[in-house]
Amino acid sequence: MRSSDTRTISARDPHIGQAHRRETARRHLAGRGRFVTDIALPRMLHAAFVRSPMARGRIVEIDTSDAAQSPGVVRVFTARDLNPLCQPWTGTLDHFASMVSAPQNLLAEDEVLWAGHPVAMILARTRAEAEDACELVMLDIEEGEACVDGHAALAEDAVRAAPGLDSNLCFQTVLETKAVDDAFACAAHVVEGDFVFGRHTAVTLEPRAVVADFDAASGQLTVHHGTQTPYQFQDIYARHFALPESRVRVIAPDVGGSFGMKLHLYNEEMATVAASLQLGRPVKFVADRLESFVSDIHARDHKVSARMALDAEGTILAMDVDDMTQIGAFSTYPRTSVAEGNQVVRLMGAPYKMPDYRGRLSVVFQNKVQTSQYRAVGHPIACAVTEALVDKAAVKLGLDPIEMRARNLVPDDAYPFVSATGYSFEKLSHEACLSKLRDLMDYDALRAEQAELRQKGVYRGIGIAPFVEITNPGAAFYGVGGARISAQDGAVVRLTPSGEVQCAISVTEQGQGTETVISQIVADQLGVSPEQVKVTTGDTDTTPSGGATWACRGAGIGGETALRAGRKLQGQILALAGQILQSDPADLALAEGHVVDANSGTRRMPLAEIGRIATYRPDTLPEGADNSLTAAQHFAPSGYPFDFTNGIQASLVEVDVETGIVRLLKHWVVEDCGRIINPLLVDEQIRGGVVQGLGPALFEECLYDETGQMTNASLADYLVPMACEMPDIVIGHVETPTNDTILGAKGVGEAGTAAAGAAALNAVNDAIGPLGAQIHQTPMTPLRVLKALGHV
Amino acid sequence: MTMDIELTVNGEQVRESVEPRMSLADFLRERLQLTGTHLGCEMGACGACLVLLGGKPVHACLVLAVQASGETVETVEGLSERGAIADLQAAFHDRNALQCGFCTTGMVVNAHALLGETPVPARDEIRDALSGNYCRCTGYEAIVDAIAETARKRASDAEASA
Amino acid sequence: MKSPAFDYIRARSVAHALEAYRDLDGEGVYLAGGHSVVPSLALRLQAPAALIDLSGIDALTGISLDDGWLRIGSMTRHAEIASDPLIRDHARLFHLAAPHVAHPAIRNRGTVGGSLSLADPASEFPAVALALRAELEVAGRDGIRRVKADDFFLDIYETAMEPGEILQAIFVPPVRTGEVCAFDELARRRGDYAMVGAAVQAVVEAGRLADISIAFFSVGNKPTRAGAAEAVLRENAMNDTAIAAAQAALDADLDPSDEPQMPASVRRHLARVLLGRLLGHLGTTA
Amino acid sequence: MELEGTQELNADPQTVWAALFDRDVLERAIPGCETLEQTGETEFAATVKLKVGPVSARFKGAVELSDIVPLVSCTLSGKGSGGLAGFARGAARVTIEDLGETTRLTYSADAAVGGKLASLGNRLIKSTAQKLAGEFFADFEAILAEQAEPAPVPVPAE
Repeated sequence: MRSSDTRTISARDPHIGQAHRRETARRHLAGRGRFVTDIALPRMLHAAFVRSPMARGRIVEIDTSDAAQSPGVVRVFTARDLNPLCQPWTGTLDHFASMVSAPQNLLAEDEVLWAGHPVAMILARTRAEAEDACELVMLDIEEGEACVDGHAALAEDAVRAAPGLDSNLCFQTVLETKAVDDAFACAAHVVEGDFVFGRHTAVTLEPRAVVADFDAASGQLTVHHGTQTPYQFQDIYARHFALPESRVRVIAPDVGGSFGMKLHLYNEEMATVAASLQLGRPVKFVADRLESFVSDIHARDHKVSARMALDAEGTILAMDVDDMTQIGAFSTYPRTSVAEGNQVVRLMGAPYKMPDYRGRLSVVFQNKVQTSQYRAVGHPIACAVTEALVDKAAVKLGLDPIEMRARNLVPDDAYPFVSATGYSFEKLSHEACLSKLRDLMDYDALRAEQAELRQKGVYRGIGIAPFVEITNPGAAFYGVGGARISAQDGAVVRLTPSGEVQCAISVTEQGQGTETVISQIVADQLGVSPEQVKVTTGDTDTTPSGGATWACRGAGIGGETALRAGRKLQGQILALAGQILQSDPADLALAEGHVVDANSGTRRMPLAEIGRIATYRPDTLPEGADNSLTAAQHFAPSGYPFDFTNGIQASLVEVDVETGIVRLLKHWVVEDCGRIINPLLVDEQIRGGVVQGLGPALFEECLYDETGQMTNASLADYLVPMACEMPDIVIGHVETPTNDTILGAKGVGEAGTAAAGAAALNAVNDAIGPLGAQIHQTPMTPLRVLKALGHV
Repeated sequence: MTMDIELTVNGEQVRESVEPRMSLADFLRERLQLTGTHLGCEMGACGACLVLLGGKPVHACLVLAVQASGETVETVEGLSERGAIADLQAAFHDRNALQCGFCTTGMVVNAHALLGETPVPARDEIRDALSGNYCRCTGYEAIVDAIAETARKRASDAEASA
Repeated sequence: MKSPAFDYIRARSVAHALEAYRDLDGEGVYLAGGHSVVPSLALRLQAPAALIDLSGIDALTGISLDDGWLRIGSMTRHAEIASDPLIRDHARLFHLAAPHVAHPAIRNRGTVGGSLSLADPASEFPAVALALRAELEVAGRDGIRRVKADDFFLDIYETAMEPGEILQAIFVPPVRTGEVCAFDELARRRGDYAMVGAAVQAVVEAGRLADISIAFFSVGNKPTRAGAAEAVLRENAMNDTAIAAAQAALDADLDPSDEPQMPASVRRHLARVLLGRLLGHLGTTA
Repeated sequence: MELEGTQELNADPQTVWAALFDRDVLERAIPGCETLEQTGETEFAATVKLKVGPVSARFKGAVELSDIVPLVSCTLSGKGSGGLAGFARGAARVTIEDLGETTRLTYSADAAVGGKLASLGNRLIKSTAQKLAGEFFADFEAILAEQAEPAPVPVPAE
C-alpha cells in the first residue's frame, strides 16, 4: 500500500471486505477455550451467597454461627463485615436531569429489596461446601409489601421500592415538537394501541463469573472477570476499594456471551473482590443458573401507549407516545437504567420523515431484579410500536404494508436528515433496503401463497419492519453525564523482530470476531496477511485503555483505532526502510510481507529484515535513525454523535388459530452497516441478533407473581429460543460507509435484535387480522394469541 | 464419605476417590482439568455439558461420577485429539458456526453422535437432534449448516472411496 | 447449584435395594436414570441420606414377549423405548411417545420406570401406560404385586406404590386385531412439558370403534382417562358428529387447575382441539 | 394463589369447632407435621416436612388461629421457612355451617411461596397447594370420624 494521507479505503486493501475465518474459533472447537469458569488458582476459595427469599422485607436477624462451623468454611460475611470496605455506588448520571436512585452496597444492610438480594456471603474450599453452609444461615426477615406493578408504584400512597425515595419515579422526560397537537387535530386518520413488552433477560450460556486475587505483599489486585469492559471495571475496582489504578489488573479471557449483561456492576462481583482484599486469597464466584435469573440484569419491561396521525394519503404526520419502563429497586451502575427508555422515546418513528412527535418517558422503581442495557437497548420497543402503528394505518387506508412504508421512509437522497426526536442522520439507505428486501423475499409470490393457503384454513402472516440502529456512540452517550465510561479506544501495533505483527487493542472479543476484524484491518495497513497479525485483547495490563465492546463500537471505533495505529506503524517502517534502502519513503509501500516500490510493486526488502536490523543490528543504521517499530494510537469518534445504521426485516409466520401456537417459517434482513469488513462475521452477528429478537417476541419472559417472586427462574421454565423453533434467516446488504472515519464501518451487532420482534409481531397480526384479532403484547404466547382470537 | 471409582476417560484409565455428590461434569472439569465440558444450567436443560458415556451423548451434569464408575467416557478433548471430529470442527470453523464458544463443545459432541446414528440427517432432523442444546450467539442456522455440510462431505467421500 | 452430601449404594438386586431402603429409615431415595433425582439434588430440593442406584439390577431390564403380553423392564431407557422393535409392534404408543420426551441426550439416560414412578402429571409415559391399560409390577418387602395403570396414578407425584416399593416392569396387554393408536402433544418448544397431551388407543371393527381408551396428561394432577369421551365414542362410527360429542364430553373428564399462565378454560380448549386432531388422525389410520 | 374447598363433616358444629382448636387434631391433620407446640392460646410453633415428588423440605414456622367468631368462622394461618428452599405462608378463612345432622366446613385460602420454591415450582405449586389443603381437611374429617366412633352418630338409611 502506498504511504499517503489519503482518507479512503482502496481496492488495494486485500483483506478488508473478505470473509476471513476466526482463528480463535479453533480453540473452542477443540475444547481449549479458557473461560473464567475454568480458572483455578492455588488456595482459591469459592463464594456462595445467601439471598433474600422475599421481594421486600426488613432484616431482623442473620445468625451465621452454624454456617461458620460448617466443614470447609473459611469465612462468613454479612453487610456489617464487608460493606465498609467499599464506597457505595449510585446509578445516576448528570445528563438525565433530576433522576434519582438509592446508593447500593455489597450486601443488603437493613432491608431486602428484591427476591434474590444477597444478604450473606460464604467462603469455603469448594462451592458445594459453601452451599452447605448457606443452608445453615438463619435468616429472619420480616416481610413487607413489595412494589410489583409500575402503574401502582406511581400512586401517591404507594410503598416505596427502596428506602429514602420520595416517590417511585426514577426519571421522567418529555420530548416534543411544536406542532404535534396540531398534527393530530388535522389528521385524516389516527391509529393507536397500548403495548406491553415483557421482561426478559440475557441468559448468556456462561453465567457471570469472577476470580479476584489480591496479593497483599505487592498490593496487586488481579481480577479475572467475564466482562465486555475490563477498563471500566479497573476504574470501578480502584475507586470503590480505594486502590491505585495501576495496581488493579482486570483480565477478561474467553467470555461465554455478554450482550450488554456483563458490563454492569453486580453485588456479587464487588463482594468477591472485597472478600479477596479482606482474606488475601483468590476468591471465585460463578453464578449458577438460578442465581443468574434473580441477579443478572433483566431487560425491557415496558408499557407503551402510542398513537399515530396520518393524512388522507397515508403520510405519517406525528406520533404521540407514552412509555413506562419498570426497572427494579435501583438504577443500575454505572450506565443507569434510564438509557433504555431514553432510547425508546428517541427512536420512535426513526425511519420515517414524520415531522412531529411527542414522547413521554417515565422510569419507575419496583421490587424486582434491576433492568438495564441489553443488546439493542430500547430499539425493539421503539421499532415494534412504530411498525405496529404503521401496519394498522396501512390496514385502515387499504394500502399494502410495503407501499405504506415506501410512502413514508426518509428518501435516500434526503440526507443529512434530522428526525422529529432530534437525531441527526448522516446517510441512511431505507429505500434501497426496502427495494432489496422486496426482491430477496419475493414478496409478491409470498402474498399470493398466503391468499391461497388462507382458502385452505392455513393462517400465514408477513410482517415488515424497517429500523434505525444507534452505533459507535461518542462521549455524548455517557461521558457528558459524568460516567467514567470511555468513548475512545486505543491500540498498540508493533512489528516483531521476525517481521510479524502484534496488535494490542482495548476493544474485546466475546465471539463476534473482533480480533479477526482487527487483524484484517491491521494486515491491510502493513501489507501482511491477517494470520500474521496476532491480536491481544481483554487485559488492562497489556492493552491500552479504551471503552471496549458495547453499543456496537468494536468494528467502527476499534477498527478505526487499529487502522490509524497500523498507518502510524506503516509510516515508521517506511521511514526506517527509506533510510536502510536510501530511498524516499514516499516511493515505498508495504505489500505481501515486503517493502516494495510504490509504483512498480517490485520487492525491495522483507519486513523480517526490517525487524531483524532494527532489533539486533541497530548499530548498522545511519546515525540518528529511529528504530522504533511500535506505534500507539487512540481514537475517539468526532463529527456525528452516533453512527446510525439502518435496515429492514421481514418475518413469515404461520399461526395455528386453534392452539395459538406461532411457527416461524422464515426471516429476511437487509442491512446497511457501512463498510463491511468481514461479511461472514456480519451475517452471523445479524442471525444471532435476529434470534435474540425473536426469543422475547415469542418465548422469553421473566414471570412474577403478585408478591414479586419470579416464578420461572430456571431453564426448564424460562423459554429461550432453541434450534427447532428458529427459522432460517436470509440476509442482504446495502453498503453506505460513514464519512466520519477512514474505515467507514458502522456497527452491526444490534441490528438483528432491533427489528426482529417487530417483524414477528406484525406477521402474527397479519395472520390473525382477517379473523378480527390483534395482539399487542410480547411474548406472543399461545394463551395471548388465543385470547386475541377470542377463544378465551 | 468418599468412594473409589475407576473409569476410562478419553482412552485413559482413571482412578479417583470422590464424594458421591460430585457430578460427572465437576469430576471431569475439576479433577481431570477437562474444562471443555461446560456447565450452563446444571439441570439438563442447556446441553453445554454433553459427553459420550458408553458412546452415547449424556448430560455430564445429570450423571454422578460414582455412576460412571466402570464406564467409558469421552469428552470433546478426547474426540478432538484422536481426530474423530476433525471434519466437523473444520466445517464449524469454515461456517463460523460458533461465537462465544461456550455451547460449542456440547454441540460438537452431539453432532458427532448424531452423524454416527444418522449419517445424512435432514435439516429438521439436525434441528431436532439439537433441540436440547442452547446457543445464545449464533441463531443456530450456521450450526445446522455445518453439520449438514459435514454429513454431505462424509457421504460423498464414502461414495468416492466405494 | 451443588448437591448436598449423601451416600451412594449400588444395589445388586431388588432384595438388596429393598433392604437398603429399609435400613435408611425413610431417608433413602432410589436412583433410576437419575434425570429427575439428580437435578432436584443439585437444586437442593431434597436431601436424602443416601441414593440407592437401581441401574445395575438385571431383573429390572429387558424387553420380552410372554404369552402375548409385552414385558418392559423398568430400567429400559427412553431411547430404547423409541427404537426397540418389540415395543414398536406391541406397545406402539410408547414408541410414538418416546421422541416427545425431553431431548435426545436425556432419552439416553432416562428410564421408563423412573418416569412412571415419579408420576409427574406432565409426563408422557404415565398417560401411555393408562391408554395401553398396562399393568405395573411392583416389588415390596411383602412380595410382588401387579397394579393396573388405572389404579396406579393417584395424584400429583403420587402413585399406588408404598414408600420403598420398586417398579420392576410394565406389562402391556396383547395386541388386538384392528388396533390403532395416536399420540400427540401441544408444547411451546420441542421437548418442553406439554400444555396438553394425549394418547389414544382404539380397536376398529367394521368401521366402528369396538373399543377406545384415551389418556390425557398435563391436564390436572395426574394422567387422566377420558372416560366420558370414551363412552361417547365406543361402539360408534367415527365421524365429525361423534368427534364433536367426544370433545364436548371432555368437560366432565378433565379437571385442570387454574393458573395465571394457563387458565383451566384454555387447557380445556386445547384438550378438545388435541382430541379432535388425534381422533381425526385415528380415522385416517383405521 | 387462591384455593377454595368445601367439606361435609359427620359431626356437630361444636365438635368441629373444638377440633379446629385442638393441638392434637391439628398436629395429625397438617400434612407432614412433625411437631406442633402450643405457644399461646391460639398459637403454635410447627415443624413440617413436605414431600411432593422431587421436593422434600423441612419447614419451621408458626400456626395461628385468629379473627375468631365462635362456632361460625376463624382464620387459620401458617407460615414457615424452609431454608434455601424458600418460604411458604397461607391463611385460610374457615367457615362452619350447621346442616342439622352434619356440618359443612368451607375454606377460602390465600397462599404464597417465596424463594426457590416460587422460582422453580411454578408448574406445580398450585396443584400441590390444593392437594395439601385437601389432605388437611380430609385428615381433619377422618380424625373427627374416629373421635365420633365411641358415640355413633345416627346414619341415615339409604
